[in-house]
Amino acid sequence: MSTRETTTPRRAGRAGTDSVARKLARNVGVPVLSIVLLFALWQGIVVYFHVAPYIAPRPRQAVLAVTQNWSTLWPLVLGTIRETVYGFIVGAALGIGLGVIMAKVPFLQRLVYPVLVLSQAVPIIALAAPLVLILGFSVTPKVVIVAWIVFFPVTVNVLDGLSHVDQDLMNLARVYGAPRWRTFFQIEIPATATPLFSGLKIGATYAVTGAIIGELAASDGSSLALYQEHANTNLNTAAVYGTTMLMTVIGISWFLLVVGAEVFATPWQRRTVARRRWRRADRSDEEPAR
Amino acid sequence: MSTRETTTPRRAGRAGTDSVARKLARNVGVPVLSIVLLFALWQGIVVYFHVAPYIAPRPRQAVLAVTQNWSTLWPLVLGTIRETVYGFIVGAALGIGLGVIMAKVPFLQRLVYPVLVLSQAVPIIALAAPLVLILGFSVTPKVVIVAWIVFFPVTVNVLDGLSHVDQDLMNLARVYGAPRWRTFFQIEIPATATPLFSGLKIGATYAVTGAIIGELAASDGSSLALYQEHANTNLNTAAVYGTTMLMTVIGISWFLLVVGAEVFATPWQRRTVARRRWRRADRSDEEPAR
Amino acid sequence: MSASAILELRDVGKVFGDTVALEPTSLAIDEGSFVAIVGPSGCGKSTMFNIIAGLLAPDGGEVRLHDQPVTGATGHVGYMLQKDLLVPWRTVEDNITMAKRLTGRVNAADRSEARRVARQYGLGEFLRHYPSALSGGMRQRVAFMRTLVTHQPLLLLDEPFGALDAQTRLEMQQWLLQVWKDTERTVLFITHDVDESIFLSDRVLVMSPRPGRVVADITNPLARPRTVDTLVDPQFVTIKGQIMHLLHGGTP
Amino acid sequence: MSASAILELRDVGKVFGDTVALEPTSLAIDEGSFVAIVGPSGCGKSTMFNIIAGLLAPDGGEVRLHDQPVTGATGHVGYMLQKDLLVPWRTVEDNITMAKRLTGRVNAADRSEARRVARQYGLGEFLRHYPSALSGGMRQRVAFMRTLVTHQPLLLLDEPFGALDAQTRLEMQQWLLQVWKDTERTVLFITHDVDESIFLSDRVLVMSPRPGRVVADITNPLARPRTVDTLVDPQFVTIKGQIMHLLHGGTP
Amino acid sequence: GGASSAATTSITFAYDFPGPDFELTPVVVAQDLGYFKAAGLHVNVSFPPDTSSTTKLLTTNSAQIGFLTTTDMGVAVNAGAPVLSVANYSMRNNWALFAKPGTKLTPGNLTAALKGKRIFSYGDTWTESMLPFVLRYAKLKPSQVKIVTAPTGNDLTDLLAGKVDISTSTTNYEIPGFQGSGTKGTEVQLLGTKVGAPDIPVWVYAVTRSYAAGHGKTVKAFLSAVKRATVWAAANPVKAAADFSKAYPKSGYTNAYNLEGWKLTIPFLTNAQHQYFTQTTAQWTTLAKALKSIHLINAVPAPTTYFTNKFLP
Ligand SMILES: Nc1ncnc2c1ncn2[C@@H]1O[C@H](COP(=O)(O)OP(=O)(O)OP(=O)(O)O)[C@@H](O)[C@H]1O
Ligand SMILES: Nc1ncnc2c1ncn2[C@@H]1O[C@H](COP(=O)(O)OP(=O)(O)OP(=O)(O)O)[C@@H](O)[C@H]1O
Ligand SMILES: [Mg+2]
Ligand SMILES: [Mg+2]
Repeated sequence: MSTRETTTPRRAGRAGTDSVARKLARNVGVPVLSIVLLFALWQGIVVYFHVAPYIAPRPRQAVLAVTQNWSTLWPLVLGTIRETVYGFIVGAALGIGLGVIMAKVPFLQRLVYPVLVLSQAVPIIALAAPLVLILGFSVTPKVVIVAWIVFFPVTVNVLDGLSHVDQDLMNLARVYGAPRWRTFFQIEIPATATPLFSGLKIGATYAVTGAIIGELAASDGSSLALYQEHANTNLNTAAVYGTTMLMTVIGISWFLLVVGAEVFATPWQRRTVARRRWRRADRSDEEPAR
Repeated sequence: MSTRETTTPRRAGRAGTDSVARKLARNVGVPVLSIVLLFALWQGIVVYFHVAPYIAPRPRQAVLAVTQNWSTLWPLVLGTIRETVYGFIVGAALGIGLGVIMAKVPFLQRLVYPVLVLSQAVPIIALAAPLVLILGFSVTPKVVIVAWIVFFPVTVNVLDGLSHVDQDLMNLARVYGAPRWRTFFQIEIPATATPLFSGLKIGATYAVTGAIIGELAASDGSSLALYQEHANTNLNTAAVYGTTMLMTVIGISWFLLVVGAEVFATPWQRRTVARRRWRRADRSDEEPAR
Repeated sequence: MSASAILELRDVGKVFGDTVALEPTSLAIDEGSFVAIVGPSGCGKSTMFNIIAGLLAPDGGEVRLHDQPVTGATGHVGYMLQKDLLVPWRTVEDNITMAKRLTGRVNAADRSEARRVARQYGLGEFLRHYPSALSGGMRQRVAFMRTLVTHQPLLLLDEPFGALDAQTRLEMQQWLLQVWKDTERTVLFITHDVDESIFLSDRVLVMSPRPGRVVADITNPLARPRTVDTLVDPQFVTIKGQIMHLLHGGTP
Repeated sequence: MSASAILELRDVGKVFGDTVALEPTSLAIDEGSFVAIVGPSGCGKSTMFNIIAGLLAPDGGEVRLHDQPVTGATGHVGYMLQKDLLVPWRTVEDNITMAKRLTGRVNAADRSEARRVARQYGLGEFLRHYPSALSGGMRQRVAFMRTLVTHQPLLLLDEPFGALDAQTRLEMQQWLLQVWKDTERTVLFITHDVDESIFLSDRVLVMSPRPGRVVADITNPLARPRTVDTLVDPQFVTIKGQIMHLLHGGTP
Repeated sequence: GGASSAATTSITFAYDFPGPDFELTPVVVAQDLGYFKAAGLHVNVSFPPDTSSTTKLLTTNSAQIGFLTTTDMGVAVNAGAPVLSVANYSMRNNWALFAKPGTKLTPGNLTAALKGKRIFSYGDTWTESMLPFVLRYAKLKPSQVKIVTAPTGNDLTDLLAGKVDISTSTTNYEIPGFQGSGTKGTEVQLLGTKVGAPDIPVWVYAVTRSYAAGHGKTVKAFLSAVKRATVWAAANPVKAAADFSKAYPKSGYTNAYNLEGWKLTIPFLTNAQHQYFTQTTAQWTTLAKALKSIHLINAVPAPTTYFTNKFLP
């Protein structure tokens, strides 16, 4: 048996490994191109159908509405980021915790799982108002809503990951005489890294939506959602579209940050050789530098 | 090598296969128990903290608010179901179509994928009003919003499924001289059934939320979301909680229906022997009935 | 070429980038014979099969079947791999008729033949079972039946028993010889197991890697039917020694 | 029992539900010996290993190591399976020191030993590689080194080369014999491959299934070091015939 | 106006809120009593996706006649939308501050009642243009109160639950809600006009300028039918509310709520001279100045930019 997975040839053979330039073009160039095309489409529609500016702005106007009011918007953006990040962290922690507990206590898993699915079927907008009533106008209800959205994919994936850790590997750890907690941290946790990050990425994509729903339901002072609401009331559609873009950018940035964290945390997925580490002290018998 | 996956023993051995009664208890009894516990918790909190009825009702009141107004609510529920189902079908079809196209045309995949991720990072509530302005007040904007939510997990999973079809199996079909379209329907589609259904189940869970957001933005005078909104203005919290429960039940029912469809459509996942088929005519040389 | 040759390769070779997977090779296979191919990993065995099956276009040369050129064309050989490639969503019966389903309609005659073959070779009880309910050996047997009912006179078997344990493997080998005798097909059989190659074949082709080529063509005179005792037959041991030396050199 | 026995089983047996996985078995293994165990699938070989390793509690009887009872206790043998069980998120070096990491801190001495062993057995170049970059044979070698550095005097190897192709397998067998000679461990080696069991061992235990029990205890007189020629040695062929008959009966 | 013998004209009337409520009563009554039909009209009612999209429906010709707050008008004109107010719906300002039963909220203690307190706002333009008048009256800087905004919240629940100290709304929406809550006592209310807010109309009927130019007859016919209905509904509140409840049985509102709301709307429909519908230059000037002072619009245009009375019945 060879180490290749496929015995018979693939229809479309790929010639060798790609150069760095090609990789960059594929991973950055193509997404940028697709976003440019999207903007071009938008511009085309607005111009072609003579859409009035208070119905829908041109891309340039939407962007200007953001850049020209950046000093006003920046603190609001920070607020939304704060809610998103707090909520994400709470949701991720809750998701991991629940996932671990459910994986370890099968009865609890069967008991809690239906409630979790239920929690996601509840329309989140119907939930915002009661939450504000209970938690007040602070940052808390927004954090709860974001966490509510984020925890679920994380729990499901952590549970799934932990349930699929190789039993033989777990038994091997027992043969070594490893205590349970070491096995958990040294084997179960890293073995769950990939599904965990998948869950986190899904959560990250939707986290900002949660923060915005929360902001609409209750804002203490100003917020990005409120700014948009006001812009909408004022028929300032450029600002409405601009803030929507801003929200999307926050969401995508957070998503990309999680992707970055994954790349950093799971180097074995992409590399064949480990990076040099900082720890050097104990490398006394290392081969001399080449 | 044995057919068991694990060579070394599992910590918690399971004694034989379960009886039908046990299975029923696990798959129906435990979820019911957990929902009963949830209601008990709700009742306990409301009673213990003397929560005023306009802040939060007791479970009984919420249920009564639904049952006593059933004749009013029923047509609204039907409306929400219709939007959910139409949107789900459109979203699923779009998701499958996009997944297939992206799997078959790698360049399109790279071009479109970022836009799809982007589409999910857009706060859906910020999107509802512009959609209504473009699409009018028909059922269409609701369908679009539901589809917007549903298509993404379907696309991602179909793409993933199609990308992981065993290349050797595809090549075997070529050796037989099979045309591409037959290979697609006989091999690629069924091989993608499991991830497809995962995507559909995720979509089903969130579909009702989409319909509710759509109803809030585009109503023609009556809808479940508006009924709730007005009950809220009325300070009729029993009806607010009742309708939330109703929405959740619609969501869960749709989810369970998709689960049911999966069980029906993928019998090989659960059975060792196929059910008897209707087609009998050509079974002339079948063994005599035992 | 021999008048009775079913398959002929004429200077067929394949290069992938820098790797010469298969040097230009010429070969003739007699109709009805059982030819085993052994060789270390990466010596181009599967590449040769893929070329014969029409999955890969050779860099040069020609593949001839029944004296007709078939280079690059599919649909004229039976093919089976180490992976059984049964589809989990079809019953045993429907897996056996898979080739027909992929190229047209499965009719009553096809189904009836599938059932007949399955019963004949000990899987009659499992016709309506899904593959997941079968053991590894049973799955390989179903995969082989699926290959049989295509009625192709030439069967390419690429390490079909590589994933089975020794006991099951021996049973499958004996079963395969039985089926081969019954159905009078021509078999090309890739294996890494020298015992297996000798136990089954009329002729063993030994290959060497980089560049992949046939370094020996050994006629196997062992009498049929073959039993467990064949494995300790002096003739067997002699051929084995010969092949082992070709593969592993004099001393390791 | 022999004075030099490192391991002793006294009436150790195991029943799973209706299946007698292992009949009460008694056994003594000499220190420094290489004992192979062959037997068909399901005859209780892995069950026996799991009992010795302490993963399974036997239904009765006792496991004694160095004349101390260790029944049901873990942490006193080296253990290796057909699956290499390398963790993909650790480098080769860190995989080798895995046992230490699972039971305490990995110190400089551990790392330095891991590097020494890896270099000695031809993996010095790959210390900072992740397992995904290695071939199957290299992975099994890393898995074996991981077992070695636990410094357990008794190694249980359960079909360690079952997933390798014949060529790599032969190389690994020779490599294993070399390591065994260097490190003077006691090895219990499960295999389905009769050739392998004879090629490696001083003694072959043949088991039969349902109920699982040891049906023959064959001393292997073949001289060491062993080479490819050993496989065609008349003594080898005789023992092989003997075992084949025990496993597959007179005629198939 | 009067019944035309010509064929029926079909128009769409866009409300100011995503769903129907009792302020729609005149239109419902006009429909139900056949006033529209008599005027040669067939009127469809549509609801905007959010409270600020009615203007967009008008300018995209998705609707021909719209129901707007006067602040929406001010903002729309400022944004360049060619809309024109053709009649007042109400003649006076019923926007008010509310507090929990048992608390004190009078012009005299306003400063004490507001200072450092949490004031609820839906984030609507009306509240935002009225609050400055109230704060000025109370001699408070905006930083001395805490305004919390919840566009999708409910002021009354938050007030009763103690999450805010003061809520803001119009009396006709606030009081029926309070009565439905089952809370004992009377909700404390203080009309904005008593503490510095100008007494100007809150809602108007509006069309686009081009529609006004081309379909003056239709506009006039609509207004005359609606005026008949308004007068009738003011005189027969019980029947009118029943009419509304019948027309929108699935709205989620109780008939009691609709009736109470409509009753509370009636006093504000006319001015001191018992006039309906008539707009004044002063009302628009006052409004424009208020909007300018909170920077919602950048210039105070001529009052005629906003309105015309020439279609009044
Ligand atoms: N599609 C391909 N692209 C690039 N190189 C290939 C491809 N297919 C095979 N090769 C290379 O060609 C050589 C021969 O491969 P082939 O699969 O024919 O070997 P094999 O004899 O079947 O080996 P094994 O016993 O492991 O199955 C190998 O070096 C392999 O890496
Ligand atoms: N945890 C378990 N629960 C129930 N039955 C088991 C369990 N482990 C093993 N068995 C059964 O016990 C018997 C012996 O199993 P064991 O794994 O020891 O066989 P083996 O000789 O190692 O087989 P193989 O060669 O396939 O690895 C088999 O019939 C198996 O199905
Ligand atoms: Mg191969
Ligand atoms: Mg085993």
